[in-house]
Amino acid sequence: APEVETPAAATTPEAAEISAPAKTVYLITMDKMDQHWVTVDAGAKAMADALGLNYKWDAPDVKDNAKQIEAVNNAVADKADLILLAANDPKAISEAVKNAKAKGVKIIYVDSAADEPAIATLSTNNYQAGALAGQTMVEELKASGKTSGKIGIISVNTATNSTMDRENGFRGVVEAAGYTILTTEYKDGDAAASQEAAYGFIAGNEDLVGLYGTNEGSTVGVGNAIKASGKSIIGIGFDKSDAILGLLKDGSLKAAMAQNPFTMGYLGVAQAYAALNDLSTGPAVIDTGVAILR
Amino acid sequence: MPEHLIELRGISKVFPGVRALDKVSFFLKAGEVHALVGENGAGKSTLMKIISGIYNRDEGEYLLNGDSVGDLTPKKAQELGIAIIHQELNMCQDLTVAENIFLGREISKLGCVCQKEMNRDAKEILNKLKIGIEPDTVLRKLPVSKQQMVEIAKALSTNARILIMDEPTSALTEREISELFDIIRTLKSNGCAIVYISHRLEELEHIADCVSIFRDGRHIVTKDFKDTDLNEIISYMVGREIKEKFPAVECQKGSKILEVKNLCSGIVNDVSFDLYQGEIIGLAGLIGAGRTELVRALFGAESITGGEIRLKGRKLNIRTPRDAIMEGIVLGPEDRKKEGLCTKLSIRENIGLANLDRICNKAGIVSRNKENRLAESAIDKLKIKTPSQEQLVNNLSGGNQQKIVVGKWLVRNAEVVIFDEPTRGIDVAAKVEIYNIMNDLKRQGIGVIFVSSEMPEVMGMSDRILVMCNGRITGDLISREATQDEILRCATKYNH
Amino acid sequence: MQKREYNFNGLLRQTVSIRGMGQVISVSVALIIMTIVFGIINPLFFSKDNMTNLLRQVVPIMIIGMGQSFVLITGGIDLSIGSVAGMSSMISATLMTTGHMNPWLAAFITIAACCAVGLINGFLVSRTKLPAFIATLGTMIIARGIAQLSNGNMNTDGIPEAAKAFKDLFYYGDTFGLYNPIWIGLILFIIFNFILSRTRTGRHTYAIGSNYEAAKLSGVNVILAETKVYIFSAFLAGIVGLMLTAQSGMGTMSAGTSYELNAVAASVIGGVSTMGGQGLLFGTVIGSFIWGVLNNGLQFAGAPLALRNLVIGVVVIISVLIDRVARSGKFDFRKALKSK
Amino acid sequence: MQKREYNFNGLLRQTVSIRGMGQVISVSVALIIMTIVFGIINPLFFSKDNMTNLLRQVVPIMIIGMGQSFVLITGGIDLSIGSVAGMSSMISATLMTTGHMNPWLAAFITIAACCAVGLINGFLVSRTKLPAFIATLGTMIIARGIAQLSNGNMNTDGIPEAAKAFKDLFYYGDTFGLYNPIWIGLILFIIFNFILSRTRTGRHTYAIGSNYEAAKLSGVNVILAETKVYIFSAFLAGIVGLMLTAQSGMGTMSAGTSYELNAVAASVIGGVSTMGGQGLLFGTVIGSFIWGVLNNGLQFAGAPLALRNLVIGVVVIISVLIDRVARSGKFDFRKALKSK
Ligand SMILES: Nc1ncnc2c1ncn2[C@@H]1O[C@H](COP(=O)(O)OP(=O)(O)OP(=O)(O)O)[C@@H](O)[C@H]1O
Ligand SMILES: Nc1ncnc2c1ncn2[C@@H]1O[C@H](COP(=O)(O)OP(=O)(O)OP(=O)(O)O)[C@@H](O)[C@H]1O
Ligand SMILES: [Mg+2]
Ligand SMILES: [Mg+2]
Repeated sequence: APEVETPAAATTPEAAEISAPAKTVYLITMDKMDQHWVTVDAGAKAMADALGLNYKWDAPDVKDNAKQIEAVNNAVADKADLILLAANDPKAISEAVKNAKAKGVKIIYVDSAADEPAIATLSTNNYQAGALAGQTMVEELKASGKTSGKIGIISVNTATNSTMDRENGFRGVVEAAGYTILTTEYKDGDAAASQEAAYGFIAGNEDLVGLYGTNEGSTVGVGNAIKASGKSIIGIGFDKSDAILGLLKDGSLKAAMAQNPFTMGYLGVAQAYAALNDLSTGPAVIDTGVAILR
Repeated sequence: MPEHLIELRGISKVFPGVRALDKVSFFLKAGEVHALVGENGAGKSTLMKIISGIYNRDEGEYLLNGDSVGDLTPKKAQELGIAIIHQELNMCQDLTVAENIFLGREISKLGCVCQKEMNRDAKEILNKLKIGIEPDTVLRKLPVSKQQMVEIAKALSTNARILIMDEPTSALTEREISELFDIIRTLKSNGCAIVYISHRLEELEHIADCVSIFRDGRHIVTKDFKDTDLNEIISYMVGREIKEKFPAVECQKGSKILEVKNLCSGIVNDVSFDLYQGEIIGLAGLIGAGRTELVRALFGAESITGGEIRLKGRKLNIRTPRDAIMEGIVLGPEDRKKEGLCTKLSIRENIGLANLDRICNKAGIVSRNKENRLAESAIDKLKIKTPSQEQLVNNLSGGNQQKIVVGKWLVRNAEVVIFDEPTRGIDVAAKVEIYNIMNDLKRQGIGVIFVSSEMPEVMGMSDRILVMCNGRITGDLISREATQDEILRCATKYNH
Repeated sequence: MQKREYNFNGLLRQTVSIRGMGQVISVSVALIIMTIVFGIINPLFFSKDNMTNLLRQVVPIMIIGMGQSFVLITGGIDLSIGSVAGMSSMISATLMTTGHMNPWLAAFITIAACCAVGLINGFLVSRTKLPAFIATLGTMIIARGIAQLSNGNMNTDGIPEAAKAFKDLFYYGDTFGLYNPIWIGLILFIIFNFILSRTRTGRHTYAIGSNYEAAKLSGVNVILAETKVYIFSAFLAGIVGLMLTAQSGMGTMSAGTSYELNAVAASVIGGVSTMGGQGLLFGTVIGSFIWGVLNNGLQFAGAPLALRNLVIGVVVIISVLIDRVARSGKFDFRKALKSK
Repeated sequence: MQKREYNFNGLLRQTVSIRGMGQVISVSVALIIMTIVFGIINPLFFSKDNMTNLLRQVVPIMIIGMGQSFVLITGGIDLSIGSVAGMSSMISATLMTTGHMNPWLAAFITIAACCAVGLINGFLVSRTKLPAFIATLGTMIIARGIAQLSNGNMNTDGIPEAAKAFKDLFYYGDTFGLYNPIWIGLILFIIFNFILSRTRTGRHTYAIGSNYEAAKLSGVNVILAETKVYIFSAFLAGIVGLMLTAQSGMGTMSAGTSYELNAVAASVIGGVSTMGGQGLLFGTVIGSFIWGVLNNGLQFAGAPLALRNLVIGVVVIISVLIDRVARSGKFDFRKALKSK
C-alpha cells in the first residue's frame, strides 16, 4: 500500500497545520469494561482537560484484534493527532499503527506496547510484576509453614500477552521455590467462571496451597472461592477494585499487585502534549510500577 | 409396443405400523382414463407415489412400457414421462406461477435460467387451460382453486404420456372442473394414459373408462365402468352395502336460537339468517363464496365489520373464538391439519384442550381423571379407531382425525355447532358416521350449521339450504324442494 | 383397555408419557456413564466438596434452561436470556452499591425489570408476530446495552456487607448440608414442572407449539399463552442474574454471556424439540447436568480447553441424533447417505 | 400484457420481484438518512479516509451476511460461520507460521477445510434432518475448538514478511483508490447475487425455503440444494477468516466471535425472511451497511458504547417491524394491542 512508503517525518508538520487550535488525542484501550481501563481514561482525561486538548476514548466492546484495528483506523479517519494505545496484541495492531504513523498520527503506548516502535511506552512490566506476585506467594506460604504443595493459576486467556507475562513471571519464581503448578485455567476474566474453576482446583487437589489470579476478574473469582471454601489457601491476585479490596480486608486474598492505571493515562497525555509540541518526551519506556496491596 | 404402459405386480409397501399396500397389481393402458377409488387409507396415493418414484416399493415388479424399472426418483419418473398431481397442494408460495411450473426443470443456457422463455411457455399452457393468470404473479396471491389449476398446468407442461391425478377436483369450482374434464378428454385422444383418483364418485361417470377399487391396501377388482354402478363400487369400497348414504332424521324444530342480522366481515357482505333448535342448515356455494369466512366470523375467528349476532335473542359481542365457545357456539374448522388438530399431541390432549375450562379447577390445575373420562367418552361416542387415548393424532387415519375435529366439541353442551367441510377427503363410511353425529346433535335440539361443497350431501343432510355467492346469501331453500341446478343457479348469482 | 388407561394416571403417567421420555432415559444413562468415567479418572471427582459444588454450578444453566425449554416448546426461542441475566446482575448490584438500596428491594425491582423485558419479547412475538429469533436477538443486544449503561459502563463495586443475607440466600449459604442455590433450583423446578405438566398454562404451551392455529380455534388465548412463556424465561434469567451478583459479590457487565445458547443445548440434549410441541423439564435438568458434568469433569481430567469444546459440540450433535433415531424408530445411516 | 411482460424481464424483473424488494427500498432510504445525519454531526464522517475505511469495515460482515442469507432463504440458519471464520484465521496463520507454508497454498487449504465444515453442516441438516439451529450450534462449538487446537491453544506468531502480498490482497493493499477487500466483497457479491437470482441453484434455494416437499416432489435434488447453501456460507466465512488473518497479520483464536448473529441481523435488516423463501442479497448488502454506518457513525458522534448497543438492537427490531408492515400491507398498532 502506497501510504506505507511515505516517511512519517515528511507528513508530520502538515498534519500539525491541519489540526487547527485544539489538537485531538485518542485513547484506545483493549475494551471499556475493566475498571483498569476506566481509571486509565480518568487519568488521561484529567491531564487532557488541564492542557486543553481535545480528548476521546474508544475501544472495542470486547477484547478483539480486528475490532481494535478498526478503532485505530477510525481514529485516524477522525483526524486524531496522537493516539494513546493499549495494544491488545503487539503483532496484530502493528500494521495499523504503521499506517497511522504514515498518515502523521503520533503514537504512545500505555499499559501494553506493540512491536511497531512509538514515541514512548508507559506500562507495568508485567513479567516482573508476575515475579513479584510469585515472591509474595512464596513468602506467604513459607510464613504459614507450607514448604511444598500444588498451586493453581486462573488467567484470562492464552492470547493476552500482559496476563501471559504475569503468569510466566509468577511460574518461574514459584516453581524455583519447589511448588507444583497445575494446568492453568483460562476463564476470560469472568469472575463467576473463574470462581468455578477455582473450586475445581480446591476440590480436585487435597494438597492445594495457593491460588493466583492474573487480572481483576480472575482475582475476584479466586478470592471468593477461597472465602467460600473456608480452607487456609493463600490467594494472590492482580489489580485494584472495590471487590478485591474487600477480599483483602477479610483475608480471603493475601495480596494483590496494583498497577497504576491513573498514572499511565495522566503521564501518557502529558507525554502526548510534549510530543505534539515537539518538546522532549523523556525516556522511551516508563515503568509505571506496581504496588503490593495487603 | 406392449399392451400396457404400466404393469404392477405384487407391489407391497409397509410404513411403521401400517401395511399401506399388500401385493397389489395394477395395469394401465394407453388412452384410457383409469379411475382409482377406495376408502381413506386404502393405499391409492401410496401406489401412485410408488409409480411416480416418491416411495420405493418393498417388493413386487414394476414394468414401464414393458421393461422393468428399479428404484425411481421423482426426477427419473418425470424423464420417463410420468407426471402426478398431488392430493395436497404442493406449490412454492413464494415463487411465481412460471417458476412453479418449471421448478426442477428450469430452462437454462450456460447455467443461467431463461426467465423469458419460461414465462412464455407457461403462458401458453395457462391459456390452453383457459386460466387468465399472469405467469409472473406470485403464487401466494392466488386463491386456492387457481393454485390447484396451476398445479395441473405444471403436470401438463411435462407433456407426460402417463398422468396421475390424485383428487384434483377437491378444491375446484364446477366451471374449472368441466374445463379439466375437457382437457382430460383431449389428452386421452392423444393417447395419454390417465389415473384418476377421487372420492366424488359422481364425477367418474363423466370421464372414467374403467375403475379399480382398493380396500385396506389390497386391490379388490378392476371393472369396465359401463359394467358397474356407483352402489356396487361403494359396496366394494366398504366391503358391505351402505343402506342409506344420507341417514337424515326428522324431528320438529324448536324455538329460534341463533339470529344473524346484516353481518359483514371480509368478503362476507350483509348476511342475515335465523337458526332454530333441532335444525340443520347447509351452507352451499362454490369455493371462494365466503362460507368459511362467514362461519369463522360467527365463531369470532374473523373480525366482524358490521351487523349483529343474537343468541336466544341476546345480542352477543364475540371477538375471539374463546368468547364464542363460552357462549356455546363452536366450530369444526375446514382444514384439519392446519386449523383443526395439534397433531403432535395425543387424542386425550386434543380433546382436553377444547374443554380445559371443564377439567381445570379454579387454580387452573388440570384434573387428569376428568380429562381421561372426557377423552374416553369422546372416543366411545365417535367410535374413533385407536389403541389408546394416548395415541398421537398424527398417527390416525384421515377419517378418525376428522372425527376428533368434530368430536372435541360434542362432550360439552353447545347451543350452536358449526362444521366447515366436515367430510372433505374422507371415505364413505366415515362420512356416514359424521352424518350420524350431526343427527344426534339435531335430536338433542342443538342448532347445526354445516358448510359443504358436495351438493348431494347438503341436500341429503340439511333441513334448509343457504346458498352463498361472493360473500352474499343468494338463496334460502327448503332442501326437500331444492334441486341441484336451482342451487347452482343461486351459487353463481354474481350480479346481485 | 380402560383398565390399562387408569393405572397410568397421575404424575407417573405424566413423566412416563411417550413424548420425549425415550430421550430423557437415554441421556440419563449417558449421564451416569460419564459420571463414572470421570470418577475413575480422578476419584476426587466424587468428593462431597466437588459434588455439592457441581450441583451449585449446574443450577444456573438448569434454571435458564427451564425458561428456554418453555419457549422452545411453544416453537419459539429466547436469545435474550443471557443478556437479561447480565442485566439483572448489573441492575441489582448497582442498586445495592451506588443506590444504597436494601438488597431485597433491589432484587425485587431487578426481577420486575427482567420480567418487563420478557413482556416486551412476548409482545413482539405474540402480537407483532416477529420471528422469535429476531425479536429476541434485538432485545438480547438491548439488554446487554442496559447492563452496560446501568453503572455507567463499569462493573460495580463490591456489594455492601449489609447484603450478606442476600449473598447467602442466592449462593454461599447452605441448608441441610446443601447450598441454598441448589434448593432454589429444586423449588423452581418443582414449580415450573408443575406448571408445564399439570396446569392449563402448561397445556396451552404445548398446544401453541404443536399447532398455533388449532390452539386458537380451540379457545386458547394464544397471545396470553405465548407472552407468558417469555415472561417465565426472563424471570428465571433474572433469578440467575441475582445468583451471579451474589456469587461475585459485584455486578459484571459481561455476566451471562452465551448462556442462552448453553440453555438451548441443555434443553435439546434433554430431548426438548426446537420445533415446538415436545419436551419435558426433567429432560432439561438432565441436559444441564450433562453440560455441567462435562465441563467440571473435563477440568478434573485435566483436558485442555480446546478439547472440551470439541467434546461438548460433539455431545450436542450426537444427543440430538439419538433423539431423531428414538423418534423415527430407526435411523439407517446408509439410507441417509443414499436418500435423494 | 405480453409487452409488459418483456419490459420486466431480466435482472430488473429479478430485483424488482416481490421477494423483499419493498424492504430493500425502505432500508436504503433509512441508510441514506442515517448517513446524512452522521455527516452533519461530524463532517469528518464524509472524509475520503473515513468512507474508504468504513467500506473496508463493512465488507466482512457483508460477505458473511451473504452466506447467512443463502441459508436463511432455505429456511435454515448457520450459527457456525463465526467460529468457521475464526478457524480459518487460525488454520491459515498456523500453516504460514509454524507450517512455513506458501501463503496462497495455505489459504487454499484453509478454504478447503472451511468448506468441509460446511459440508458437515449440510449433511447434518439435509440428510440426518437435524434442525439447522442445533446442528450448526454443535459445529459452532466444534469449529471454535479446532481454532483453539490448531496452534496449541495459542494465537499464532506474526505471519512472515513473505506473506506481504497476501496481507495486501486481503486487507491492506488498494486498487484504483479502493482497498482490495472492498473489491473482493464486490466481486463476491456479483458472483453470489448471480447465483441466487439467475441460476438453477438460486431457484432451488428459494424453492426449498418456500416449500421443501413441493421442491422435492418437483424433482429438485433437495439434499444437494440444501447442502450447497451451507457450503457457500462456510466458504464465505473462510474468506472472511483470511481477511482477519491479513488484517491482524496473525491468527486469533477468538476471531469472528458472534459474527453469525451480526450476519443474521444484517440479512434481516435487509429484508431476508428467517422463515425462508424470501430475500435479496442486495438487501443483505444494505443491511450490513446500516450495521457498519451505525457502529462507525455512532463512534464519530461520540456516543458511548452502551448506547450503540441499544441503538443497534432497536434498529434490528424496527426494521423487521417495517418489513412486517410492508408485507402484511398494513400494521394497525392499536389493533395489535387489542387483538386477542
Ligand atoms: N408417509 C407415511 N408414513 C406412515 N404411514 C403412511 C404414510 N403415508 C401413508 N401412510 C399410511 O398408509 C395407508 C395408505 O395411505 P394412502 O395415503 O395411500 O391412502 P389413500 O388411499 O390415498 O387415502 P386418501 O383417500 O385419504 O388419500 C394409510 O393407513 C396411511 O396412514
Ligand atoms: N387466508 C386467506 N387469505 C387471503 N384470502 C383468503 C383467505 N381465506 C379465504 N380467502 C378468500 O376469501 C374468499 C372466501 O374464501 P372462503 O374460504 O370463505 O370461501 P369458501 O366459500 O369457504 O370456499 P371453501 O371454504 O370451499 O374454500 C375467497 O376469495 C378466498 O380466496
Ligand atoms: Mg390419498
Ligand atoms: Mg371454506
